[in-house]
Amino acid sequence: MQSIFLYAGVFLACIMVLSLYRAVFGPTVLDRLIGVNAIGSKTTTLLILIGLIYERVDMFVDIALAYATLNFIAVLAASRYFQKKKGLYDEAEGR
Amino acid sequence: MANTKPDNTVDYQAFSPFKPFEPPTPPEKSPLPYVFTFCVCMITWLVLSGKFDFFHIALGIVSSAIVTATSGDMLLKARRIAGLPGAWLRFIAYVPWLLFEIFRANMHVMRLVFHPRMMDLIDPRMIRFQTRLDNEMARFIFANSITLTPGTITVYVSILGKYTVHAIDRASGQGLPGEMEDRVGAIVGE
Amino acid sequence: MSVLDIVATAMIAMGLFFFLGGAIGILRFPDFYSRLHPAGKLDTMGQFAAMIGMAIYLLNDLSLGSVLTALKILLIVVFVFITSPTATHAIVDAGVRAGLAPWTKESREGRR
Amino acid sequence: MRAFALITVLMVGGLLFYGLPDFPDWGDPASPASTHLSPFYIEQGAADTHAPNVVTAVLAYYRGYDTMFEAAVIFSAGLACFFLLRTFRQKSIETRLYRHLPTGVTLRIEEGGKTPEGSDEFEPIDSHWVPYDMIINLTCRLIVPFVQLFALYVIAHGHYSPGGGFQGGVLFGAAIILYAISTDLRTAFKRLQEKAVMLLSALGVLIYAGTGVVCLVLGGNFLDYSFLAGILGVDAVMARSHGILIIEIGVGLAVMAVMVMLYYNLSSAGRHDEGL
Repeated sequence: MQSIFLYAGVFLACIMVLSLYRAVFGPTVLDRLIGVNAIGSKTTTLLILIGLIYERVDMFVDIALAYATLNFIAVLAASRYFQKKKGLYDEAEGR
Repeated sequence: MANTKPDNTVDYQAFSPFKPFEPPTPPEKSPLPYVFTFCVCMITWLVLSGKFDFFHIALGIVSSAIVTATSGDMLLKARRIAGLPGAWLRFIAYVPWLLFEIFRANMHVMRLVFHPRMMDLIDPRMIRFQTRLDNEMARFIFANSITLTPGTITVYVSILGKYTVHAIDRASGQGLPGEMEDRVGAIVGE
Repeated sequence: MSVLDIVATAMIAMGLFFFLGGAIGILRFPDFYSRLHPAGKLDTMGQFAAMIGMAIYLLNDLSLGSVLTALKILLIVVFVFITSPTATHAIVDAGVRAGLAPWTKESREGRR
Repeated sequence: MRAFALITVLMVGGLLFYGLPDFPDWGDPASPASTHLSPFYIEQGAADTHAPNVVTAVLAYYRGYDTMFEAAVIFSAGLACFFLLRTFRQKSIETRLYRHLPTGVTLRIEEGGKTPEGSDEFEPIDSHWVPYDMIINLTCRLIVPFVQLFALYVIAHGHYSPGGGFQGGVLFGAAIILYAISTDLRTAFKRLQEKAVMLLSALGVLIYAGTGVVCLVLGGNFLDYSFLAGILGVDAVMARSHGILIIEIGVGLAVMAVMVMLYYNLSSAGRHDEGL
């Protein structure tokens, strides 16, 4: 069972690299935000997988919950920031 | 070529910038929201903590009291409490149906993602419709349900209940508001 | 392997499959609005399936601690189901207010 | 002047690099820290402080001085942000929006017009308005209490799980920031005023240092919590455990207040009139 979790974790990490492409090369700021959000949701799962591998799930669950919370707040704050400070409008006009 | 022009323009008039006007009401003196918040916090604390000795339960009581004091009026307003247990039961009955719909939606999106001619299959469009739901909570559940189910994302909900929805293809947006609105309406008893 | 192990493995595999779909979807789809569909839905479903699988695996040894940990994982799932649509909605709202034009079939056919 | 600064930086950097080879290798098992210090922490930590999580024992008990000055550094970062950004002069805005509360009429006041400042009947509206969003608003109302409770749980269970004052403080501050994002800055001020934030951040550091001073007065060393046993009415080991909890609370308060202070000042450029 441990090896299954290990392979699942490695697979998840590979998928996160795929999402990283959108976060780095996304044409607009919001595309990067989507990439970051996708990486965050995968990390939450990965943290619990790591907990299962080390057989200390009770510790890693707390970290995963805190990570999910902060990920949500970060995405919300970033989207609000770009709404208000108009960082997006130049990009939108350029397209 | 589609025979009708897809409605992709954005109606900026529908986006109201301001909070809906609420005439100042006298603050409700009812202690019920605070009691409710305290109980919910205490249950959550017991699940989180997992230690049932006196010291940790005392810490939990202090923490729940702090949360109740700082944000006890956030979870719900006093006048809503009357129909609460029934609404919760109906909501729990609604969840399995929603989960099944989410599963179907995911299968649909998965088919699009892995389809080699994906670009021909998708046909994004903006859909607008007026809901008949009156309750803010019902509108909230409805909006989140739309976001979670078949190829649709709620873009905006205006104060008057006008929904703007982005649909990934023609089939996805056709069922709206439809059955889901009826089921959400049944939760709040409309 | 017990029955619970097999169920848990199947659930985790399903979750990883959905995650893979989400990752490929946000690479393949043409514009920002349509990319949100795989990002918002498939990732939520992937998290749901994988976490339920892990919670089922924890129930192998039925003690108070493992049941509470499984409950905490369920708490994360509920949290994700509330916040994920909201995050998706916040991003799409920012895009609409910034005036990003949605990609349509006509815009592609007009370009040809 | 810039050349002088560059020369200074280069010289200090060169000195540091010159001293680098004398340190033991990274992760060297034969270094003094690995042969003497770490085994002591690992063997004695749980017995001394009744904290299964050895990181907490090291951070809050054995190396309490370091952590105290970390909290002080965070406090001074908040102070620096306050002194650099906070301005009490009103910016001249061309047009302002006010809402007359009894009727709901929105007034638009052009530049130079008389503003109903200080009246209870008028509520200012952001000129770069915060878009009202029902979904975000309701979600935040639903989850803010739980995020706060989770933050308090993280602070209180620093002995058993990864966590403690810093992490819990960040989560509690994030909950308040979430509330400020979902409504607007003025509504957040109604719940947590600027003065309260300043007071709490100082109070957090004061709780930490004050615990040390109380130990000193009771005849022990600075931050030696076992001398709190007389006050708390428990034995020495449990007194250390409770002492760790007390300073975690202090650190949590300081971090929470500084997070909120940074958000208030940065999001409104120090004017505290309208934020994200």
